[in-house]
Amino acid sequence: MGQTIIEKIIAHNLGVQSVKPGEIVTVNVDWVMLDDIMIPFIVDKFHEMGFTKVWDPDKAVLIYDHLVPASQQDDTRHYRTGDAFAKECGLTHVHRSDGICHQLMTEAGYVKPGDVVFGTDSHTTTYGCVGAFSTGIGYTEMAAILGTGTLWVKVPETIKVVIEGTLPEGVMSKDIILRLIGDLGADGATYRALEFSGSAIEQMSISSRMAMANMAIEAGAKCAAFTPDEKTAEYCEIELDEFQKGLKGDADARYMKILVYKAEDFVPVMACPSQVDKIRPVEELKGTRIDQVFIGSCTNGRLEDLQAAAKVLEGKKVAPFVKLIVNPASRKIYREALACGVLKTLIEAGAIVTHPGCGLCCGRTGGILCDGQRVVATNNRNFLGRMGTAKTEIYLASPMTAAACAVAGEIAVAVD
Amino acid sequence: MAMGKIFKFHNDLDTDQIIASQYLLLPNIDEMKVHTFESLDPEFPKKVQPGDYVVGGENFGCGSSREQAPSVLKALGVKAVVAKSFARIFYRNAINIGLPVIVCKDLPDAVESGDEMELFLSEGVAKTGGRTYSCTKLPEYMQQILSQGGLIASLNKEG
Amino acid sequence: MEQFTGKVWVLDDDIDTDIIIPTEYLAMKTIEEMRQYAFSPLRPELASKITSGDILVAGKNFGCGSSREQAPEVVKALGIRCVIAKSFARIFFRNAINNGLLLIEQPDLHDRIKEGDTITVTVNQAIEAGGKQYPITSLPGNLVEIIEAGGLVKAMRRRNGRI
Amino acid sequence: MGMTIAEKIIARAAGVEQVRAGDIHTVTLDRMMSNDGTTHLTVDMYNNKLKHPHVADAGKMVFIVDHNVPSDSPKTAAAQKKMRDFAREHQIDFWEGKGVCHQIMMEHYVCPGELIFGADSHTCTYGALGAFGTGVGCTDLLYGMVTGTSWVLVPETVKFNLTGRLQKGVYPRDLMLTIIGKIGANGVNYQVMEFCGDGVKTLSVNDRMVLCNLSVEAGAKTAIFEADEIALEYLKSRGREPKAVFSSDPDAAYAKEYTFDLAEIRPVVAKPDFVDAVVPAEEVCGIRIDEAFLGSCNNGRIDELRVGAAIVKGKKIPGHVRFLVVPASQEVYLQAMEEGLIETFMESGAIVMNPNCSVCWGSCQGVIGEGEVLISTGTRNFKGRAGHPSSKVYLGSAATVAASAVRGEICMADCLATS
Repeated sequence: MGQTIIEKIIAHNLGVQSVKPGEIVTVNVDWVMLDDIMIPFIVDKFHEMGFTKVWDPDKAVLIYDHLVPASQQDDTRHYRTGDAFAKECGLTHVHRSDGICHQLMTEAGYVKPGDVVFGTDSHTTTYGCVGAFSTGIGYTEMAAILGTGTLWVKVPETIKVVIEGTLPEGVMSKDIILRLIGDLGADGATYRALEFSGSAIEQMSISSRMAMANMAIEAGAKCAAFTPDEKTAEYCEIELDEFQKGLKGDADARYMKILVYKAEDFVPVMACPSQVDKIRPVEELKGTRIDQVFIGSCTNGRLEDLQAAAKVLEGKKVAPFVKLIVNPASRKIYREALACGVLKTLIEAGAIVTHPGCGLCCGRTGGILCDGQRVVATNNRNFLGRMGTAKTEIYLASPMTAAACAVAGEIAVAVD
Repeated sequence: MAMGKIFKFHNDLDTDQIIASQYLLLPNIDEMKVHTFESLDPEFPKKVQPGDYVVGGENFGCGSSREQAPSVLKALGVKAVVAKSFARIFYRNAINIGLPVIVCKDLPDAVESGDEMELFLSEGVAKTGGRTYSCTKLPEYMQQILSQGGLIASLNKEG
Repeated sequence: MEQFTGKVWVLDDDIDTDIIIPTEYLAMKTIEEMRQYAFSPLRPELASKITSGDILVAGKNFGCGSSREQAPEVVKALGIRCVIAKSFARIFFRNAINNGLLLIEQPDLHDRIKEGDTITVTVNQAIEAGGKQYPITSLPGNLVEIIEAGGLVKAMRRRNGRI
Repeated sequence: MGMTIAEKIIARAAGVEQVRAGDIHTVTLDRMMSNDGTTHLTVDMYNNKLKHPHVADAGKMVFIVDHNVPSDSPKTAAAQKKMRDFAREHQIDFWEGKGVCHQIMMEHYVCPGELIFGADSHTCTYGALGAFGTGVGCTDLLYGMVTGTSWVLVPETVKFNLTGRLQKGVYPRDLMLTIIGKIGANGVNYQVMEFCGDGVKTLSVNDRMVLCNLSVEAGAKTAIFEADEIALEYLKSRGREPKAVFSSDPDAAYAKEYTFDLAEIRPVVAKPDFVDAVVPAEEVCGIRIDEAFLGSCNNGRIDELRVGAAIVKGKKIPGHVRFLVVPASQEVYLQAMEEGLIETFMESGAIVMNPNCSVCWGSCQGVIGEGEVLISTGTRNFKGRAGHPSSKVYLGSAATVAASAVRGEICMADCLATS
């Protein structure tokens, strides 16, 4: 009997031949990611549990991103707690203002194909883009992993998504994942792994895959999986070993469902307020007045995304009384965008470029809105009140669509 | 004017202490006023009664142009501010919104928080602790604005 | 078998963690400070109305969204005895169990109940509401262990010889 | 009797031949600026308190959102929306996220000879171009918006005679802090600081802005330089013409005169919690910091970014320090980008923010927490100004701030270079 990507990773982690969906197993953790919002809670639970040492201080990555720069006086307490814990336990990997956690975990060279990773943030599913098994957990479980280096998991069933062909101009991987969430529903993949394959996926950059893996959670998925290839190897700066090369779904693997799409059928879409699975073609929403546009986040704040936006905005101006906020996902991306002129193009068009971090997406600062305002955003959630009040409307879209909306001052199609 | 209680503050009392930046964008003065003097005396908004006085030293109200500073004092019912000297913008703002600001060189050093005081605006004198203090009288132009109830009232009168 | 009765609050499908506890309150020092803001984007009055022993009944996918463990913690801190939903989002489910908040999956109850009703839960067996019985299934063994230990923290304290 | 520059501007705005200190005049305002710190209140009063609301001349109004950009809460957003909607309705020039208000005003509006009201205390900055700019509250602003006029009490002028030239490693900010330390936080209350003497010829418009901007910290109504060829060159490069170029008459009356020899100025720091608690920078060296801030309407221009970047180039900011770099405007940012300064800061580990007021006003990204210490190029170090009431703010030059950021404790640029 063949195996899916996630089954192979878990089996390899356990040192066994194979695992079956539904099995409850205890995995050895390769990496953990701790973020700044959760760190005080993690530290409390860690001490409460009676631990004094982190199982492997070199395997824990502490990242400040939700609260950078601090917008409330008490935010800096989280930094102090994190710094003290890092010192107490000898953590060697601490990022204090380098960007969003999910960007840094792969970009800074931590997560590699085949790794098992847990993070105190739901978008930890992102690392599936390089063929890792990664998922979000709470701070209590994180404290337990820090003490033991292990965690129990139920081996998930896998939904296979096959996309063949070439995407039309103006369509980005964000449009694919939004459409998929719409088709599956916000809980359509709960507890399951989403495994992506097909020629359209093979053509995709790691950045595009990240956007999709990142949003797998929005369909409820436990994790996402992409087969590591040459692009992955280059991105991770490694040579793939035999195990990593073999991380593809076997032809005779068990899938609970297989969804097949033609890439040519995708169109630019948006998730409408206030559910991620309320998907409609941008075409149908054209002309809706907007107040603000946000391009950034761990979903769509990468160089490729900023370049796509810059291409739309080049030589144009953001509409009067509309605010465009651009938040690169990491310091590295910011510097690359600086070097290649993308930031210049964006700023000249009228964008407000903020320091890399979670920004508006986490709803604490970075462009919060009020009653009756409407925002088009490239991040992952449009929940009620996420970026303002219950009467703030959030539309999720690709960077290209978002940029087109900023220019028009209303919902618009980038390639029209 | 009737007797009121004195709340006394130090020299160079700046507008950030009267009302901190983080509250300035609240929707209205009523939401802001509960944070008046928060860094110095968080209980002030609860303790102060309509008709009470704020007494300062030199350079009262220095710092920013935030009109929220005199406005929260007025909204809490502060009858007047008496100080040895005032910072310019605070002074102007107070007059404009109809909050009397009185310069009196001797009184501040002679009183303590909690003392009772009585102010006679038109005579330009204050009485406290059995003594009478003479205050600098306002220029006529400013007295006019004050007596009309502030600049907006004067605007509506003209209009 | 453990049994309890409580008053019901009813919520819809897809109640996400930003509704349960919005991000702006997540960095408060304690769950006690946070709990007054529970469900505020959807029903700002709810947190003040819930009393200890009440039961929350919701539709599908309760707790979807972020991994914030503050979500089950505030629900528990409000005194909610258990949450009954058609289905739960994965991370919320784990976090609730780890904190000793009882979750029950029941597909039919939500559609046949209204807010203010009183129901009786017999753990691992059934729910009685309006004279009708709704069957419930029991949890997997490894989760029962955590709940029996009183949550993950206590399980770990025991492991580390602290209790 | 002759008049000073300030008196001449007021006389022109009042339409009279002569004014004297102490007179009250009704003046026609040339321009009014309002930012997101107070405009929502102005708009509320406009809508709710006026019998006959109207805007006298929308062309004289400028609204600038700079204090909380991007917005940090629904209440902030609602306040800013009120301002945006009003600007749109009345066709008022509106800037959002493009820079700190005074920087925007200097880049795009201020002309010599103008009388300008701004609903912000640092409106006194405009004296760098020979304009009379002064801070007012929102009621004054509203009155001005509705009538086009206001009342002005003609201030006395105090003469600051500057001689010589600043030494290398000493900056206009050191000079102005030294002056404030000497004359005190209310040293020139209600008065105008007029800068003159040979020394002013060594100061660029940028330098003059640094001086004028901080004049309110000594209580001044405004500060002013004669619009000389340096000012007119700046103006010309931006395609603007002066309204009127005034110089003080030889027999003008001054309340007081001071002379400062620029060559004698040394790096200084203002200690918490008062701007006039000025000491030689050496005295506070070694104090551990949590955050350093390079920015603000006082010190966030290209000159200061160059100074800061030269110091941090090739160095790493220590982990415990947050080094905020906030260009004063998008124009400054783009220039800094062009010169590679933004890259230098980002490489060092600094946090480069979008142009805004940042921690200088204490309710924007970058606020500091309980017991923390900030060294700042901002305008004020009042108790709790930058965040928690127990936090401390030291004010220093861009060089001192950058050197401190690199060292993790207050440090003079000279010491960093020699260590």
